Amino acid sequence: MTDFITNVTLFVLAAFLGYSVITKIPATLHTPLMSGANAITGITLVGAVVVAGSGATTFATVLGFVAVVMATVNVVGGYLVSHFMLEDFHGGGRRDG
Amino acid sequence: MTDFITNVTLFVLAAFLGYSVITKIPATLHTPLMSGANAITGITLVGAVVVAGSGATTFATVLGFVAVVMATVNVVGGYLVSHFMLEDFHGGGRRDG
Amino acid sequence: MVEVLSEQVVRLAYLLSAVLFIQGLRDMTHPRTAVRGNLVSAVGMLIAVGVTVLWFEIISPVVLIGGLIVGGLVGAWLAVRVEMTQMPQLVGVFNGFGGGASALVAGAELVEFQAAAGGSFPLELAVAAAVSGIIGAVTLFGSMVAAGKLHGVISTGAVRYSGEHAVKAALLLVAVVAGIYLVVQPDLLSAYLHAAWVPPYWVLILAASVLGVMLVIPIGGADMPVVIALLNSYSGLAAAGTGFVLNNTALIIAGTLVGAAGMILTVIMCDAMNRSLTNVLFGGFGEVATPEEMDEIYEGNITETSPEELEMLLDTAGRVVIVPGYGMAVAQAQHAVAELAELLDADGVDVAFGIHPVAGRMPGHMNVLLAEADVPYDMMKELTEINPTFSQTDVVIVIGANDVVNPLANEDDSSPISGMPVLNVGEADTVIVNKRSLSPGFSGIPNPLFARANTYMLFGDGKESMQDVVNEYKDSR
Amino acid sequence: MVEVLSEQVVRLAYLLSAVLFIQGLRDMTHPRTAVRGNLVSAVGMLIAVGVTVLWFEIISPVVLIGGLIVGGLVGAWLAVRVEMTQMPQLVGVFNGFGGGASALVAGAELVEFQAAAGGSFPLELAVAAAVSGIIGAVTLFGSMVAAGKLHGVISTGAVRYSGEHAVKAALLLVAVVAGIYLVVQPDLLSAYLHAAWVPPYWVLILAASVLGVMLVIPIGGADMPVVIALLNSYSGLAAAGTGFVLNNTALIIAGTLVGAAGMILTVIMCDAMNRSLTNVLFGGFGEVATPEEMDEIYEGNITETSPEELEMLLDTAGRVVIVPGYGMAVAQAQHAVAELAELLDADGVDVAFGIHPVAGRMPGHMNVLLAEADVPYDMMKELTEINPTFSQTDVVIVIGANDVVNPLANEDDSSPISGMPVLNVGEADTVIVNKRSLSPGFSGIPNPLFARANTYMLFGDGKESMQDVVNEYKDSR
Ligand SMILES: NC(=O)c1ccc[n+]([C@@H]2O[C@H](COP(=O)([O-])OP(=O)(O)OC[C@H]3O[C@@H](n4cnc5c(N)ncnc54)[C@H](OP(=O)(O)O)[C@@H]3O)[C@@H](O)[C@H]2O)c1
Ligand SMILES: NC(=O)c1ccc[n+]([C@@H]2O[C@H](COP(=O)([O-])OP(=O)(O)OC[C@H]3O[C@@H](n4cnc5c(N)ncnc54)[C@H](OP(=O)(O)O)[C@@H]3O)[C@@H](O)[C@H]2O)c1
Repeated sequence: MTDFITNVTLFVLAAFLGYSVITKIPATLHTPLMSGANAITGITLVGAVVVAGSGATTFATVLGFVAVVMATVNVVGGYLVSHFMLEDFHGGGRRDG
Repeated sequence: MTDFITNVTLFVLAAFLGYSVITKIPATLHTPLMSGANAITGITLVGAVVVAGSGATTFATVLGFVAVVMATVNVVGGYLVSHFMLEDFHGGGRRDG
Repeated sequence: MVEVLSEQVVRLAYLLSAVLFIQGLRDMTHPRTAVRGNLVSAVGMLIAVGVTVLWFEIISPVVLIGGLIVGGLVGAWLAVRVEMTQMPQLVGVFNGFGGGASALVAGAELVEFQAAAGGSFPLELAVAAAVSGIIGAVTLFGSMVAAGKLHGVISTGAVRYSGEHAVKAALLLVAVVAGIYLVVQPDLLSAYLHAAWVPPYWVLILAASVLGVMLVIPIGGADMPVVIALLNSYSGLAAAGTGFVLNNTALIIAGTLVGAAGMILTVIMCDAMNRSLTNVLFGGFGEVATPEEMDEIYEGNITETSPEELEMLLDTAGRVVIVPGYGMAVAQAQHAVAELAELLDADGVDVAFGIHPVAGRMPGHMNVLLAEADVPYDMMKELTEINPTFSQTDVVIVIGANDVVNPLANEDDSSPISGMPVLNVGEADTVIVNKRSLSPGFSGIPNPLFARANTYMLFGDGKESMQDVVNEYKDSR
Repeated sequence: MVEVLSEQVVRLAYLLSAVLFIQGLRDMTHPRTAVRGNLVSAVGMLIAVGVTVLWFEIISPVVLIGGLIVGGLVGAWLAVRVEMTQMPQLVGVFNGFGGGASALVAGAELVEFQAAAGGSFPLELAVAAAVSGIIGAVTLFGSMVAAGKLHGVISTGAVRYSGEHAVKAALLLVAVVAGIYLVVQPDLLSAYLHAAWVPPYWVLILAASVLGVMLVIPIGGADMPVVIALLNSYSGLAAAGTGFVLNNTALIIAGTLVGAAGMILTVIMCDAMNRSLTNVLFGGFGEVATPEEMDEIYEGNITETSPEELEMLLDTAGRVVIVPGYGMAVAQAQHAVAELAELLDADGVDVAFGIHPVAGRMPGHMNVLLAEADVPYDMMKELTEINPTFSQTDVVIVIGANDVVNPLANEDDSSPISGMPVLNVGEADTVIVNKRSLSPGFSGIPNPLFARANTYMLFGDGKESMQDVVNEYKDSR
């Protein structure tokens, strides 16, 4: 779909962007940020889906299946954990109500 | 070299990145920032060079020549003006010396 | 293979230059690194242009080199000759050139495409060229008008006429229709019109150029900085659009960065004036206060003072704040002001500059001028920092500032500057206001500060008055 | 045409999901928008995965759906069951899975490439797969060890042995050589080895997996949060590497964003502890103070107090600051502490929490716990904000904190925490320290604060002690 240099270009821009955005996040939110960022890593699920679904060889399919399970645990668990943590923060304001 | 969707992707990332970076610049430096950013617009010189140099038709060559002149004025003038302004800022610290 | 390699090298070089642009902008976050940032960015430009010149097949080097030399000389000459106060219009001119170049490159690419490949344009090429053409032409002509207004060669007033918006809408419509024509390339006429694919582009350029003029002409001269920031954003977008035309990542990334930068500056300026962008671009601003209103406020309440009296005040002052405004730029009084501040500081007086975000006519305008006059960076305080200190200040010297110290902003909801945060200089023991008359500032409204009991007016040109004070001060030592 | 269209749609969807990830992270800059940010990011993930499932040719849907269901259930079950204090290790486990999945996907892609196209791998594919494989495997096994240490199932001590660095270097060498073999594909053996192109990859994975274990085993349990943040960055990079393998922009952008995020968090943590990353990863930290040293400082200088006495102090206090630390997390005392703060606040006492950036075992650890116990966000003050106020504070209650209130950081250059900014609680009128004993905190050094004249020790488990104080306080009202 895209070629190597394009990929490098995207990599570089994303790295700068990640740096700018993350440095603005206050220390208070670093733990939820960590688990939220961790959930995003699960994007590798997209690759796992392609590999598991296409089933070119049995070996690749098995690898794909394991990869899908692992990545899905990461995605689902990561987002849920962050959500629970952040809900608490939200609740931190309850008292005014 | 690259295709449309890749270009859109680069556009989107650059827009986010521009936003993050620029919002960190203090008001004090907004005038030099404006002229510095303005100099960067001169990047269109790259396109002008290709067009002027390739000289496919006389019309295109003329257009290219005018474009090169305009873009070069922008680049050279823009960077020089920013430099003079910023040198003054630098000089603002002269007094300690 | 060599072909591919060279393309790879060019693209890596473009990536490198994009990184240098980004790093250059990041370095602009502090005055200490800003000079370096500008150089870094310039190196990025050099690499991008250099690599392009070296790797692309250049058939007509004379044209190219000629263009570079002419452009470089003109640019350098303008940059060297310009005075600090003329900076806004110069940036405007440069900016217009950038936008114009983008529009021309997009057009030339269409011409070339037709000459080389013939046939109809690919969808993306046509769309990108149309967008880049419209934005670029608006930028070029809009910037020229804006620069003309700032330079005083075009009426600086807000030129309003009935049907104004209809004219602008019609021009935009023509440009857009020409663009659609370019994109859609109606099949039924294709055989006949192939040779004519390009003309719609020039129709588009023509309409957009007139539109650029018409958009900026009605806007008051004092709003030009906002217009220039916005046009700066536009020229970035035009460059990005041309990048889409040429499939060139350097243009896309760099252009978009600038597009975002200009947009943010525009919004910041509007916010600091507490006005919407729509109001700046299309609203009617700038009605002048009636003489009766002014009389009512000022009559009998104005106390004048002289450089000698001001000097005596300063002799006993422990803390002095200087508030500069547009008038300091007009009078070129920054050197005299800086000298005064230095003298006071040397005598142990606590001196600071109170700088409003929209004092002057560009964001950071006062900072640039004061920096030019060697005022140390840490003496310049921002609004939020200086405001709480006025109550402990003995003397405030307001030089050529008006709207940014107007208490009506807080008191009168109907005033055009209502809601704009202002410097509360009135809280100091004594306020000295230096301007040439009681005439209003940019917003055209009277300023009740001048009529307050603790305010003394020092009428006269900013530079002369400050020089007089400095001389008095030196004499009395 | 349909083929192309579908690819375009998928890629636009990936772009959309990248935008949602970015926006999600941007929303994390404030607690008010953070919940939304997490949802936005999750929607981005849903779109990316959904579009992939729908558009790609899925030959074995059962495998795929089975994998999604199993993974989803396990992930949800773990997330729901986990306690707040076990959060660090859970994040570690999830993170390891992500890294492992990336390594597997890269491997599977190599297998598929070989099955489909045969022949040697393109350069970029091989390089990307090797990078992704090494990083991914290190992440998986490193994270498991880190999580095990945090959970206490693996020795939490710093396991050091001679030749430790040589072992790690050797493993890395094996992995890198296998990677180079994969990339270079020595031509002389090509005919014979084509069928064996994949094995080098699994050699690489094996070596990297053992390396992951060996890298983390020697690091002390208390440094695990830094390790987990670093591994978080690694798993992002592994995903980006897999994106290079698959030419997938979603993976590249999202992975890189996380790579940057993890790296920044790592650096922030190290800075707050005033240690270098190298020192954390390879240095020897965690020597325990000798009993003699401790005796010398504490002997005869420790004053004990009781919940009743503390309650009486609070009765007359005008301003109280509570400083929580890792012990509050261990004791799960946050609810009792929050109740105490609420009672005091209701009685008009000025209460605030002083939160050190590395209090606890994760950045923001205390904030998460206190937020869980409904402490209002604006009661939690950062170090720079709270430090100047201690001198006007009547009572400071230190609960389960030790290193973050240790004055040695400022006084003793040779101490392992030297240079770390600490909360200067000693400036308050009275300091109450609640912990179970005089044993040291994470850094293993004694704390002279405990021996000061205005410090009183309230020995006991954090939760019980705070509950006692709350009960006393309620009774006496
Ligand atoms: N900074 C920006 O980015 C920006 C952009 C657009 C608009 N604006 C607007 O510009 C205004 C800036 O406020 P401001 O207080 O700096 O300026 P101002 O309100 O425009 O007032 C400037 C004052 O300077 C005096 N003056 C002019 N020439 C002088 C000379 N030679 N010596 C001494 N005084 C002289 C004028 O009074 P006399 O004629 O009586 O001397 C005038 O009242 C705001 O309303 C702001 O919204 C700013
Ligand atoms: N936050 C991070 O990101 C991070 C990451 C890595 C390392 N660290 C390090 O962790 C340390 C954090 O400092 P800190 O002051 O929060 O913690 P600390 O220095 O580790 O001290 C915690 C104290 O809590 C007490 N405690 C344990 N269980 C308790 C219970 N049930 N009830 C009451 N007290 C209990 C312990 O004393 P007793 O055993 O006597 O009760 C111990 O002295 C720093 O050295 C920092 O560098 C932090």
